[in-house]
Amino acid sequence: MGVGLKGLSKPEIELMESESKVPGLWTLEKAVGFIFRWARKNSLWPLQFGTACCAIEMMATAAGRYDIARFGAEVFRPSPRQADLIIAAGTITEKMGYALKRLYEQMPKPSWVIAMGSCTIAGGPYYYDSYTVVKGIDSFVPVDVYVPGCPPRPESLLHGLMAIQKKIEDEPIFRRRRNA
Amino acid sequence: MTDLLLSQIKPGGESPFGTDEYVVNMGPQHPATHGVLRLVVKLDGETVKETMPVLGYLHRSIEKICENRTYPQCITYTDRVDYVSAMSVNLAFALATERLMGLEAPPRAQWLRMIFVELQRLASHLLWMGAFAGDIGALTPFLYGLRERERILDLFEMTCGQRLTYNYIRIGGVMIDILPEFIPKCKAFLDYFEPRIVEYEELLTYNPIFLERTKGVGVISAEVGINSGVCGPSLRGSGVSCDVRKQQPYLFYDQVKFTECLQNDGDCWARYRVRMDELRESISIVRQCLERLEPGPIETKLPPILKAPPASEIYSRIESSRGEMGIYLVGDGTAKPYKAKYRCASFSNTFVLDQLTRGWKVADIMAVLGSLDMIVPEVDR
Amino acid sequence: MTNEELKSKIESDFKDKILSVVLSGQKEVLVTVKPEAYIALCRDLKTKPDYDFQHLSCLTAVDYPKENKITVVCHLWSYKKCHQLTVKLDVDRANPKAPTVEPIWKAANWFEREVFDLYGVVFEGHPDLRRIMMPEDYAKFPLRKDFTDDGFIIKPN
Amino acid sequence: MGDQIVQWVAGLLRQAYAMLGLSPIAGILDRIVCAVAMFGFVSVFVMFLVWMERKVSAHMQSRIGPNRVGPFGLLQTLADAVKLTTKEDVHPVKRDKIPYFIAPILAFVATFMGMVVVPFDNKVVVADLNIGVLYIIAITSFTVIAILSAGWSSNNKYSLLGGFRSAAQIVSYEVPLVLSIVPIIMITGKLNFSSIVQYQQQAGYWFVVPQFVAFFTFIASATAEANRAPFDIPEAESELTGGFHTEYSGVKFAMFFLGEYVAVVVSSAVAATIFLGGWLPLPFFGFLHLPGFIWFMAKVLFIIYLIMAFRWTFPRLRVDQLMDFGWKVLIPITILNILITGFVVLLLGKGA
Amino acid sequence: MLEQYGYVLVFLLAGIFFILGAFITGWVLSPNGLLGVKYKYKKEIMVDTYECGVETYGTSWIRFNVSFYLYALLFVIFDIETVFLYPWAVSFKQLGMNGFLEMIVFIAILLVGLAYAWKKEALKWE
Amino acid sequence: MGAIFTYFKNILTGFWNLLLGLSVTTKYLFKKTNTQQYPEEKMPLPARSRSMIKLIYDGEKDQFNCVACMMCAKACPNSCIKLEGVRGPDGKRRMTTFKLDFSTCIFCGYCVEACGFDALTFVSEEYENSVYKRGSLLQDEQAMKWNRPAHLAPKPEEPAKVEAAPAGAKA
Amino acid sequence: MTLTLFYILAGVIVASALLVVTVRNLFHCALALAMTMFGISGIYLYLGWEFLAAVQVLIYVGAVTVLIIFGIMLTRRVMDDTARVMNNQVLISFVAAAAVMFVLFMVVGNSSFQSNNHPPEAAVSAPVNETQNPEPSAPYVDEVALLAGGLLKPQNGFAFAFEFVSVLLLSALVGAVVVARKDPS
Repeated sequence: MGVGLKGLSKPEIELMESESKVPGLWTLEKAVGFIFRWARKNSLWPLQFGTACCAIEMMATAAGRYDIARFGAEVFRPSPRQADLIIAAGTITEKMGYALKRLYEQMPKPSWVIAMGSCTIAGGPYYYDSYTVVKGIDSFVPVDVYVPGCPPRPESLLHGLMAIQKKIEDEPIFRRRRNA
Repeated sequence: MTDLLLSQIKPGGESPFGTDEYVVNMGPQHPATHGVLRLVVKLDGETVKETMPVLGYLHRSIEKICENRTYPQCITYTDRVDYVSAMSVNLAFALATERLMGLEAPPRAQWLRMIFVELQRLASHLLWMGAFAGDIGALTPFLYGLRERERILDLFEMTCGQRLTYNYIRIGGVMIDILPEFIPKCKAFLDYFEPRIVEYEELLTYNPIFLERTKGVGVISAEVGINSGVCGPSLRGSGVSCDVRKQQPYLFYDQVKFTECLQNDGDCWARYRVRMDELRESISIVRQCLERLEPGPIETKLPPILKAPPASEIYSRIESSRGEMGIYLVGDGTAKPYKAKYRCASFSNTFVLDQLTRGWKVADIMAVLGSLDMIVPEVDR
Repeated sequence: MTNEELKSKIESDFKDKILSVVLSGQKEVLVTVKPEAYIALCRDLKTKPDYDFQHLSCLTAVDYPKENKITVVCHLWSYKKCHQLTVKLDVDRANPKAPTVEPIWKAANWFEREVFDLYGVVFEGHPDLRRIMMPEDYAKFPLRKDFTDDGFIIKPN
Repeated sequence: MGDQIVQWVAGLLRQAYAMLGLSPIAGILDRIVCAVAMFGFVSVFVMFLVWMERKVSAHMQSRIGPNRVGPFGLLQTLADAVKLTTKEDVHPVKRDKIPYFIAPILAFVATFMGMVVVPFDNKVVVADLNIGVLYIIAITSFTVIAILSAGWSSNNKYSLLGGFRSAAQIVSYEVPLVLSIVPIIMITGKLNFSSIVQYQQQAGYWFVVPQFVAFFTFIASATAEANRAPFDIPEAESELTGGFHTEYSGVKFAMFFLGEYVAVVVSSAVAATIFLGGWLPLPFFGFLHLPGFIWFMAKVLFIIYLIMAFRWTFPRLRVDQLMDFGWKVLIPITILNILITGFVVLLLGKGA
Repeated sequence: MLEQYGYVLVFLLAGIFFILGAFITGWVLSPNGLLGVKYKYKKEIMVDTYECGVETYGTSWIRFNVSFYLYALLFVIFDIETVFLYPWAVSFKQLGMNGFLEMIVFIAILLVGLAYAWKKEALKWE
Repeated sequence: MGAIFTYFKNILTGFWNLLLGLSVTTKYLFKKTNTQQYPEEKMPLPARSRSMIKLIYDGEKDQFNCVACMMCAKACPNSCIKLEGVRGPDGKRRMTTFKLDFSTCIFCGYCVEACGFDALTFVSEEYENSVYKRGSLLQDEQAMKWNRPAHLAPKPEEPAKVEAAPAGAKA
Repeated sequence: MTLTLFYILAGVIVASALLVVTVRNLFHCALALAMTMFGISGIYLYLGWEFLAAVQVLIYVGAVTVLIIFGIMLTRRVMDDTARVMNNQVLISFVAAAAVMFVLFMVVGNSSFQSNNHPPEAAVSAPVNETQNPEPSAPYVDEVALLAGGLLKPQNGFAFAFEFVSVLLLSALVGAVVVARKDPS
């Protein structure tokens, strides 16, 4: 399904290229951009943000068996000012959605969001009949990677993290030349 | 979103030498609130004058949803009421429904249920131990707890295919029989796990810093505890015998030998001790269950559509990992519960937080909150 | 004390305070109390050593729109005697008001706030009756049977 | 051996100055070269330490730790540093601009200046000040102002509480820190690091043997001075989300990080010099003929390991217990230690 | 003598210089800086105070706790004491028993103060 | 005197217990870790693992096993299965469209249990599911098509277990 | 060269001291005060009394500034910008300040400031290896030992004064405790 990391599905590659491959990046981008992307990729510090079941799996991902630290992402920062990544792990209710939005806005850019688990992707088990749960956090924050599962296995989360890393490689670092 | 609560708080008074009373907001995103509990704390210097928990950041309307689902479908939602101890809530709901409809699960299913609920208790207490230690600053026990917990989850996944939301204990039985290799693996795990408890104790129990942080902190007297609805290990730390497994035995708890772990101090350390002792008790219960497991059917035959008798109701309680888990079901003769109320231990345990922390320091809120073993979805549902 | 004994004892002790006491099909003792005697009965149940219901296990409500009532349900438990009792109080659905049991069992504080939040039952005398789950400016009572929120709730078709 | 290398480098520099015609300002150039070299050393060493901390904590917790970038993940900290540099710098609108800006500078510079007197080997030291011990204590007290500024200027409740707690903590632990060195000075009669090491060389024992109480009180108070767990209440994540640097992001946050680790390096270097004999080889291992620099770094790393092990093993003290520990345990013990040392030294002196 | 402190001065200046250099590099390279990518977001939320995801209430610059002040005062006093201890320690062997006794008296008087503060619970953090 | 004695005794016992704690962590510092280095070495999952739901495709008959009996859709607590079927020329119902919304699926396994025609199954290994677009989580029968390897086919001698166990568990 | 250094230091001190009295934000005042103290320690160094310089930094920057900042936070709401730099006692205080300044000038003018410094000109161009191996060319006074001897040797007559210092500190401590302690009543 979807993306294997070995190869994105064809239409998605094209879409990402059309969105992100800017024709006239500065030569600087070519010269040093890869260092910056490498650094961003390997130092994704997540915000300590977990609301429900998925948070437990997030912790399990940080623990010995799976060890998210191997990717340099074990530095769970309590303050969004120092974080790069929100792993939205768990149900987001409407009351919480505003807090999530605020936290996302307070993160310095560039920042990324992983929607972990069904609840954050679309409301999950609470899609029907629930009077509080947000039907997908993408109405509050832009989501980069969706990791389905209820809750997803730690491997799935790591796969999502690698998908973010993959995405970073296609993101521009420097401003475009004005007349390019 | 306007924050009505904060606008209601009056600015504090000034004392001639003192501090301005001021309001610190912890949560909804905060490392120590185990999720999305929000605490609004009125401080005088470092001393807590009032702790106001603000709930509802994880209110997922499970009770409303359950009114619109059939009884078996509700089981999937019970997984998510207390995801750290999902088996217990599965069991609570399944037992309540069985009692409502006058069903009984076959013995093998009962033994299996006991094995899994007690393993779940181990897993839950391990996570609690880690989170509690993490709350007072020791990060390594957390990772140790999770490491051992992984092996319990392996046992669960081997049997029912999920790590967290099992949907395993069903109305009238269990979902599927265990694999033949489960029993040796489970025994191997228990043998591996018992010496680990000693290590946790070396790391924490008599560590002078740990003692300083927990001894005498957040004392619940037995009277206050009962009156405020504290239950489970938190109340047993105050010396009140309140184990539903002993008081109102369900499954085959009256056929296994175990002691109810009690401590008399009622402080954070006593609650810690109770849970550490319960780890040992649960190991012994699982061992006994594995001994007495006999072949047989694992579920009773249910009608194709499960309907409750009209105008029936049941309040059924079990001892979950966190304490008394009550399910109140009202049946109206249809396949869906007319009313399903989850009475969760964390809800009443969190209520006592304000009383316990007044006059203590900010850091003690974390210690007390950690020692009460609070899980936010249980509070908010 | 078995549930049968408990039922007959309550029948004899609190004849003037209760509307009915039944043993349900699930062998639970259900007491329906007269609204004016609710507090007095609860206090007696807690303090009298024969009953000793120290522990308010659960307090919730059930909405019966057909009978135009909301029933406040208390589940009591005695740690010493190990028996259980259900106390029910019917309140008017249009103007739901009930006295608070918070002075008797502190645990009722949040339970009653929850019932207020989700059912709209006003507990008179409650020290801190605010919404607990929903945002403070929320106007509806979601657990009532006729609750709708067309903008938010999606129903499966 | 170390001093020969220094002489050789100095000679090279001299030649280079002569070639470039810069000999008249050779003195200033020397100093600049020293500063740049020390900055390079400190940056690389701190990067190594952060990596080491992550690896040590990982293995203590049955994990592996960073292993994707570079061999054994050695470049992990470099990636972090580059990322933090290329991260947007948020300026909270309600901040107090001047203190907000100078706080990270001060936090780093104060500890960086402490590196001036660290003796890496015999005669390999940037400036062997006569009052070396006192100098380090004095200069690192700037950290308090940095932390106070950071906490105060962020206009954030967590920052303020964290910053003020931190300041109170640092000032409280400075007293036992200073007092725990006094016995050593009583024995050696010198405030100069090189002399203290030379004394140990002549005496044939390290001061950790007779002064183990001072050693432990020093390590405890140095850990507290560096705001490391179990004394990390100012940053106490589970209480205050991040302490005084809650509002700092990007490169400014990196400076606090750097400053904290340099502080650890400085304290460990002082401990290694005073108590563990600095560049002296381990007893019975003298036949290895390793340069003193290696021995010194090995000892520094050992003490840093101790401090790391504390962090990943112990719970955190509450703020009042922390103060109690400082005032009611450490200070009485250190003063008692001074008195006992005085008696013993005088008795031995009389006897000899 | 002074030339030794030249190093200190150069280290001070170099430290400041390095940090400023890092700041400038960060500003040039980081997003929304000189060269970095422009991101669009709500500036007013971004620069607002962080308080666990809710709007902050009241000012954080408040009147503070007296115990902080007391500890600072105690610290000043003990700092002065240690400053006197250092010269004494340096020439401890020359001063001999006489100096030792004098210093014992000195310390003892201050310890009385510490004991007093201890007894009066002034060392209690609030 | 006693007070002073306990003062020092407390310090010493505390010191000892701190050392005890340090010994535990130091012991683990030198122990081998049990980390599964995920992308390179994948942990073998139990056969019952509920990772991803797949529609079994019968290669021999060139059709899905599903007969659109709707049992799965009815069993689903979250109504995330939508399917349609028609009665084919041979009189048997055949599934025409099958949509499963993985963005709301909770992997409870009721659909697989309810399936009496061996048409739905859990596939343990398929847990690498991250996507960049939410829409890709709404999968149709083509995306969920799964040719069951021969060794996973249900053994004919144990058909009784089909109702009790999820199909994936029979591996 | 060295005189330039002096003027730079003096400039820093005067400028930051002026900031202390003119800036309205009290926290900035405290920071400026720390700067002043740091400059003064530079002057001590310039004179070659390094122990004094270190003590200056240790006590005034590390301790007194912290005390002042805590004091600021204790006494008033700092960010209420109602505080005026001048008040109606400005005249009296000006007179008082002038008097103090006069006294200081008298004292300063009558003392002879001894420098404990080596000839710095030789050192500026000295090679590295020599600067790291200081062989004092001028008689260098070990001021620390000098100070200790002066204070503690009974023949110097300061021993009693030294003991009295501790009594002074004790009284300060007791005073602080009494003032800060919350009245039980």
